[in-house]
Amino acid sequence: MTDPEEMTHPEKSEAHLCAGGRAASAPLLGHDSEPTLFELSEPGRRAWQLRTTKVPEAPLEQLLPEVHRRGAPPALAEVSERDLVGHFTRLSHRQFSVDLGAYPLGSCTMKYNPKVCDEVASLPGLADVHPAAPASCSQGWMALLVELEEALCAITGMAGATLQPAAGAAGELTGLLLMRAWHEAQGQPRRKVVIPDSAHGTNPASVTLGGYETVTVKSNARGCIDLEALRSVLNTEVAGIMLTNPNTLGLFEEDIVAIAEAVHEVGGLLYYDGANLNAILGVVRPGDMGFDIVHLNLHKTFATPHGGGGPGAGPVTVSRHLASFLPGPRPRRVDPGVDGVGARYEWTTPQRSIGRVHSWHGNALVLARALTYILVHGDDGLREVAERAVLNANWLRKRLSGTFDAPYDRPCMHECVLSAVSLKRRSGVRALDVAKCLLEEGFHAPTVYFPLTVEEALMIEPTETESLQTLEAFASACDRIVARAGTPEGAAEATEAPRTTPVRRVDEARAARSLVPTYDTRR
Amino acid sequence: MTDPEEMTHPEKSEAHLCAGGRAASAPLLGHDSEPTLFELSEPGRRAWQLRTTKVPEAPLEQLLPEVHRRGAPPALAEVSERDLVGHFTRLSHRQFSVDLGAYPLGSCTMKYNPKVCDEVASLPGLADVHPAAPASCSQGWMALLVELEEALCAITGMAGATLQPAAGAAGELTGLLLMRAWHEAQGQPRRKVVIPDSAHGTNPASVTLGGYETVTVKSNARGCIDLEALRSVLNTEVAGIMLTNPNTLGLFEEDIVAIAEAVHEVGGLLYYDGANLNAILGVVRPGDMGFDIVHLNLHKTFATPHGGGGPGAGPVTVSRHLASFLPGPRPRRVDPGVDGVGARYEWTTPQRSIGRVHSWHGNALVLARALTYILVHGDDGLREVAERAVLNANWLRKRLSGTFDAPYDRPCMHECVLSAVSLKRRSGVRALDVAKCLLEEGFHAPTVYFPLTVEEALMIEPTETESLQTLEAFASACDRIVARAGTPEGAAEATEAPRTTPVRRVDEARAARSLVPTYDTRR
Amino acid sequence: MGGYTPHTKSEIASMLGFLGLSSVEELFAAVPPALRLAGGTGLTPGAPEPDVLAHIYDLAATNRPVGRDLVCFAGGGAYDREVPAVTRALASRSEFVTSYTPYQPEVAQGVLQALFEFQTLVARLAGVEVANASLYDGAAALVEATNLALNATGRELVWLSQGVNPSWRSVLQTFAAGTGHVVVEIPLVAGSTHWSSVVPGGPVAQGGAPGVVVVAYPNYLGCLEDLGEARALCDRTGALLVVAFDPICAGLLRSPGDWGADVVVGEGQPLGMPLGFGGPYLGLFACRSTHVRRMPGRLVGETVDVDGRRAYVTTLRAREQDIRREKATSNVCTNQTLMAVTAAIQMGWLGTSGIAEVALRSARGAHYCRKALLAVPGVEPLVSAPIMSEFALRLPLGADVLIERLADKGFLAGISLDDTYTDARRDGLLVAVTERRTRAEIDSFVDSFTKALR
Amino acid sequence: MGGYTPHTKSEIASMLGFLGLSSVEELFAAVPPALRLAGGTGLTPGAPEPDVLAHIYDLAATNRPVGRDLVCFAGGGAYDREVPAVTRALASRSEFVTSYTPYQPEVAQGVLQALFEFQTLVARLAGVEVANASLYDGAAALVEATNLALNATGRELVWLSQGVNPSWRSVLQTFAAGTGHVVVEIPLVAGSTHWSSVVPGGPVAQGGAPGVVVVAYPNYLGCLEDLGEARALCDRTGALLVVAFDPICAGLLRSPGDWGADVVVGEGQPLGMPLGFGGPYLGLFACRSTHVRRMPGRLVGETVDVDGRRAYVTTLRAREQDIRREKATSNVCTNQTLMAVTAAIQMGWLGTSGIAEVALRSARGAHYCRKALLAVPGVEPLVSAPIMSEFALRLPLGADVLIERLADKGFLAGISLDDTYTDARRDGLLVAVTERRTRAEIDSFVDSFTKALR
Ligand SMILES: Cc1ncc(COP(=O)(O)O)c(C=O)c1O
Ligand SMILES: Cc1ncc(COP(=O)(O)O)c(C=O)c1O
Repeated sequence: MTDPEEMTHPEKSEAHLCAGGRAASAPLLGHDSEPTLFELSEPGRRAWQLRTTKVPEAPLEQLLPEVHRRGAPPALAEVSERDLVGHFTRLSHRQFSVDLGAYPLGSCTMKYNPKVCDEVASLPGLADVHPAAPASCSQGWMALLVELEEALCAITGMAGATLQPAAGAAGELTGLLLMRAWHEAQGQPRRKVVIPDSAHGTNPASVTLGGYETVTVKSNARGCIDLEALRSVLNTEVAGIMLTNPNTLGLFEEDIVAIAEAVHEVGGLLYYDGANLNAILGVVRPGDMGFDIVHLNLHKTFATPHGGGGPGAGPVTVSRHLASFLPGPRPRRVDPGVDGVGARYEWTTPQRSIGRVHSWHGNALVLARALTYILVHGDDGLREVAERAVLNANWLRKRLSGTFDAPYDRPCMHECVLSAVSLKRRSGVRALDVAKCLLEEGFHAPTVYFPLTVEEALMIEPTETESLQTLEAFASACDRIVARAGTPEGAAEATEAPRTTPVRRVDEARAARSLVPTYDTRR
Repeated sequence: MTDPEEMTHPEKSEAHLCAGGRAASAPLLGHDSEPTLFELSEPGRRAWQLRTTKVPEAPLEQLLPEVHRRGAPPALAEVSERDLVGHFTRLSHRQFSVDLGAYPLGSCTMKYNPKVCDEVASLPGLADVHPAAPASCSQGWMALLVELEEALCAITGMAGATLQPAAGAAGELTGLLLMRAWHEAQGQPRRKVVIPDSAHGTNPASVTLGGYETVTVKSNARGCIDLEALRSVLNTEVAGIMLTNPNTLGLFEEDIVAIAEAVHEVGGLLYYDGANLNAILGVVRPGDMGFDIVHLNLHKTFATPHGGGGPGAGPVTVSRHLASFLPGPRPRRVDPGVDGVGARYEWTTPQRSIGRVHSWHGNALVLARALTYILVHGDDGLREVAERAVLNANWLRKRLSGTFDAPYDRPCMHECVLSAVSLKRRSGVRALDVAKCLLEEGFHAPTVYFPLTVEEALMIEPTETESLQTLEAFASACDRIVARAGTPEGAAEATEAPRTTPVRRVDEARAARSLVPTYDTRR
Repeated sequence: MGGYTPHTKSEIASMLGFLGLSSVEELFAAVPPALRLAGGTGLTPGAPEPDVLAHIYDLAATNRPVGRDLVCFAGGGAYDREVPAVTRALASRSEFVTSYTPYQPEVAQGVLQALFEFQTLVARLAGVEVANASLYDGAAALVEATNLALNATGRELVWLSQGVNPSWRSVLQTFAAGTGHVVVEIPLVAGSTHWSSVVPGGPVAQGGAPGVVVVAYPNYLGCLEDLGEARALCDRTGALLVVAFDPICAGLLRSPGDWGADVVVGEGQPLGMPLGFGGPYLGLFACRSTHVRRMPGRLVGETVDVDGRRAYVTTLRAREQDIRREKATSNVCTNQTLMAVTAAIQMGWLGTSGIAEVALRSARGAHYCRKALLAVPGVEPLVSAPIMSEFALRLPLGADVLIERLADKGFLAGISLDDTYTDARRDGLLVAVTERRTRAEIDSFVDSFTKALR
Repeated sequence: MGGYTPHTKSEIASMLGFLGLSSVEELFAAVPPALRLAGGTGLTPGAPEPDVLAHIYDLAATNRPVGRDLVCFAGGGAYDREVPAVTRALASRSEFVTSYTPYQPEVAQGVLQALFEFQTLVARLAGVEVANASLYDGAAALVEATNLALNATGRELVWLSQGVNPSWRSVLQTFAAGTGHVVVEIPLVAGSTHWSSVVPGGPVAQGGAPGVVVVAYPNYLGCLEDLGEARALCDRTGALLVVAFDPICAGLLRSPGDWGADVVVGEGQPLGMPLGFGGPYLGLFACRSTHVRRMPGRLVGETVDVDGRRAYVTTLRAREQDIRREKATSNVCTNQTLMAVTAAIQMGWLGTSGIAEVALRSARGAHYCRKALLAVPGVEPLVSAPIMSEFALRLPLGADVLIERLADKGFLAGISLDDTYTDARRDGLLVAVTERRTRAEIDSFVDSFTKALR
């Protein structure tokens, strides 16, 4: 057993300094809020510069009928390039990010995003290709997409893929429409989709948009699907079940084979929510577990950065019997060439396609990042990702099991759910307060109050890219926070954290009550 | 006269918010120091990835004789790419920069650096050219350098240029060696170089390295060269004079024509320190003032960013009679082509060249940035730069003339020198304290205690890229600081500023006393 | 496999020890052994970054990006617009790129404020009160808009102008399979939606009252339709009016809000995003404030912190999937935040005068180019309605053939129109001109065009 | 002229009003009217960024950068080494790029700490106690090292091995004109400095005792000289030993400090900088701690702030020009800080194992390539001393001719040696192999080489 104290490397003189995980950024000055672009604006300023075109300067009147012309240009903002740069650079300094420190946000898989992928996404040969260019001008892109489709099929154990969905939720809805199309093609349209109570919110929301009714099954005491409860809701009205495995508690659904049999038995399909795929890369494949449809969150598992909330990419892979329903057009290799040279690609729409789900071909530059990530890791590397993600999560789970409650005290996969219930009972300090204290300690907070099945949940996903030193620094911070909560003053302080962040706790109620969604609606 | 209060734009609800100049960055967490790379290091970690080469893996023993082999690899650091990124990103958050806010550091010309220049400097067609590639492979670079030489000659009113010097001081020394070579070619080697007492430290240091003795002339009460004092030191031992005009007080040497005549009369040459060229772009040229040798600080005037202290570029332009002494090799256009097409360039070394002053051709990518900046601005734009730089400096000088002492209370050029002498007398608060208070207010400090001729000097150079709103915000901050110094507690507080910066005032004496220049010399 | 994970051998051993395990394999004890992959996934082994980059360069080299060697006259919802270095530099700041959805506002004011500014700018362009923080793309925004409208009106019928981008119409049809919405497409006549085909009592109107009328401005053929007609139709039928607009054209055009739109959607790619083979782009969504509680996706609002300092936070969260689950207004979670931040930067760069200038230059270029192409023997206008910066031609041969011929000459000539707009001959070409096209480029395009038709 | 300045017309008017002026011209009242430019500078008028970019692209297009189309076997102090995306991304953070010299340490800890780490890493590589925060380039570092040494010894004679890069030697000669130092070059024999030519009583030694002996390791021809000899010479004459090293080769080679160097200089370009047509590069300067007070340039030291927190600051400032003026140890002010930060990042990326691996791969490639080229009929070794990753050949024709021929075939074959190393035939070629060269590239280079000699 490693004593955290023992981890100090001889080269290091001050043990507390050695944890790179703490984003010790620092205030560089004025304590005012950053003004908005609109407040920085002065009439007559400008930043833009455009190419000299020498196109004849026809007057506006000759170009547009009056009824179509606006009275005055739209008031955007009027700033110099210098002020634009100052403004957004300062804003960036008010923003936590993976590049600044650990971001153990459960379910979100905030791992390090290799910089090489940024380089790929800005290659002119990829970034400047028009999506409507004829296939003769986009063979490289089509090859890239086919290569990615094949890799995702290999990883998930499926037969065909669509890369169009722009995020996980879009993938879910696409998957549900595939499910619907399949049942309809069987001449057996169905009405319901089963999901566990621990499911992510997008699942039930997608079920509704897919035209299905949600049937929720409770988890059992071990945090997994209750097989009996599941059997009791299964019948021929059920189109299928949506599961993520490991589930949102970070636990592997051990009965998955039985679950799959039960669902298939009533003619239902199994949908795999791939948001947690990071845990099982190269270890086990959804296809082998019995799933028929899988979506992948490339922005989670394949390290295409989240961008403050997007863009993502949510490709869907399916088993052979569903491939002909996939969205189109899909890129297809019509001639493999010799050693890849002289290969030729075409667009094709599957026979019974449900239709398009994106304006073009999906979030292509995100897809290019993901392929790069996959190729660098390869078969061995992806498995290593899973191994280390699971190792980190278990280490942290055990390390923190004395600090917080551990409602499911057994080995987890890539994330673990702890609870602040006892802490709250003892001191009044809630999971939310712990989260805010962690911000002040230099870490992003874990996900809190999700999954809904755990009270005062703290859902921690360290990911494989954080070091043991960072995990220990994070755990020590948790220890300190809990220890401080032991005194009434300490507890009171915790409920007032954070203190040194760009702003302190914000009044969310006021934001909703007197809504100010734009600068122009300010009083 | 503009009342600063009147500047509030109606769109803005909170006047104090409108100044984009205040770099309101914010602490994002842990208050520890950032560990060093060495503290983050763990044996066995790595970030590197190298191309697969398939070169036969000959054992080391076959490659290098034992006497040349080191015992163990050099201990650098052992970190993951993820920790490398975290470390340097956090360090970047502990660093003020022009992109974050106003940086009115006199003499240093910290203006906004257009992002387009970054793009130019990273173009593969420029960045990946080997400096020893044959001229047939670097025609574009040679054309670029010739174009820049011509532009710098046009701007300074000179006949020839060398782009080799890597910074201003290197330009100075190059210029002095040109001076020396010229006098020697005249058969009249000389011993002394005259500089004014307000000169930048690099001038006398360069004079020494140029093999000359420094003769300092005092400035007169108006802050300019005392013509009589100058005449009294001029004789045939004097190789020349080094001047910057406007001088380091931001004042234009009004007697420049008489100065030039006096120096030329004794056979001396005039050297122009171009660090202050920003003030006179397109307005007046050193050549027309009578200068023979000019260096330019491209990293000041032509907005090639300072990079935390470099790289710069310090080209030297000279009048016709000095051109044959320039360093070589120089790029030369041997065939102008038709409309630039088919132009041809060669390397050539001037007849009486002093020799090389750089390993290769100078800081080439910095030169490419400067040319871009010059071409975007053009004749009109560069003049506008000077006009607005001077306008800003004068506005701020007048605006602050009640706040601080104004030792030279008359129109300045691109910077102004104020003084905290009265403030210090009144309150004990010194220029240094004002500087530190400004850091806390979100601005970089002005240059302090330079030029040496002004007591408690505050040398302020707003540059043309800062807005009136930023100038006013800066001035208000100065007002607040001075007002607070009015009470004993306020004054005491000022001497303890800054409080919220990444570190507070550092113990410089200790740094020098018990020197720790590397991690390995820490106790 | 690279240096992204930090684990050293001895750390792995000590961590396993701490867990009482003796091998990494034991971490996966919960996975039924029969399911575990024995032989790996079949992917190739990991390769160092430079090798992978070399492979990606190889692929990229077989593309033909737009630029000097392929001058772009294609649009159709994706435009070759000026994106300055400054937009790229700011939008690629790693704090924006590597952060998550702003769940912890105290450390996410950067993204939140940028989104607040984005919402303001989009609302101003659209001419309505409120905009959300982005959706996936133009098509997704359209789907969400019809969902909102049908939700608001309690109806299920969509009257959809065929002037709307065909891909978006296709996406709308795809998702209608789930929602059960009924989409009726209204054809164009001479470039404008043939609203008179839905006069009361006509065959379309017999299908019931629409909950939403959808029209594009400019439409897919580049034409400017009379939105007054569409508005009147809505007033008459009780439907909401959804207008698909182009944010750059809005620099010159009357805003959809001014025309009376209830919901405005658009493709934000022209606001600073590269063509990128179609993504990631940016779904713009704005609406009247009456509908704000039905809005899909994230919304940032201004508020204060406990010290009374101005602060921003995501708000009206009760609409969203993580709170409302099956009753949410939409299933969207991850959106296109980085693109919204990019667009805010780009709109800041353009500013009031710049967006008008870009629109004006595009219009000038398009009119100049159109006139010259119409002078080419055999080329005719496809429709007659007024255009702004994109236009449709009828060619004396199949458009695909011409596109290939001109690609050989260094031009991306446009987009071939499908048979909604032409007949089986597929002889319709959609040409777009942006502010980046110089007179020299246009002249030489026209020249090659003329030769290609000979 | 772009949007870099913010002044609106009305602001200019109000600012002039505040100053009591009526025109901008009046701001320049102090400039004698006769001197003022009437007709401008003669430069072209300002052009928008995209136009200027187009011009720069045109220029760049007439260069031949190294890469797939011109595989690089040239070195000579500038090497085609692996620079990962991560180094570029971090080094281009605008806080590093757009800050000034860290005069206000409270807001410059980022740059200061990076420089402190840089100094530590360079000192470790060089094998001496202390390194400064950078100088302009390798040549400048060499000049400063001889200045330091002559200062320390009070002598003025330099014994300079011709194994030192010819450009650096030329720069040293240029600056000696100012300092009055006397530089005596010692020739190579068979690739090693012919130190026996300076035996006591010989013609060179009669010129007086040297203050400094300068030798390169590896030297310009890629050879590894016996530094023990140079050290012995210094011990005998009381000179300081300056060694010009290569920071990457130091990954395998005994460190200069270990050999007994007093001052170590080098070109830092291989530590993460692009070839960049020769700049900006990075002058490395390290020395024994006894000489620290004579060091040129900036030095960062660790200290504490008033609260006792660890902090960094530039130190021993009394050496520098802004304090000591004409008595300063050097005139350097602006240095190459951003390059030093870049090198710190790159050295962090390489790490202990990476730098050794890069050096090893380079050595393997060079030995493999050298062997194959020596098998080409007519090609001979120029010298016989052991090499590491660069080597010199004697060709059956002028090196410039071969270089042009191979450029046509897609190879930058190397550098033509000047007549210090060859005779008037100029038939010497210097070939460098880095870790980036694959076996396939080397094989095909050898193939083209063979054909080019036919
Ligand atoms: C378990 C789970 N499912 C689905 C999703 C939805 O993915 P996205 O946000 O890409 O739409 C998420 C992401 O938040 C998730 O964590
Ligand atoms: C007036 C003046 N002269 C000379 C210099 C020296 O230039 P550099 O720092 O580029 O060597 C400077 C810069 O600090 C300066 O301000």
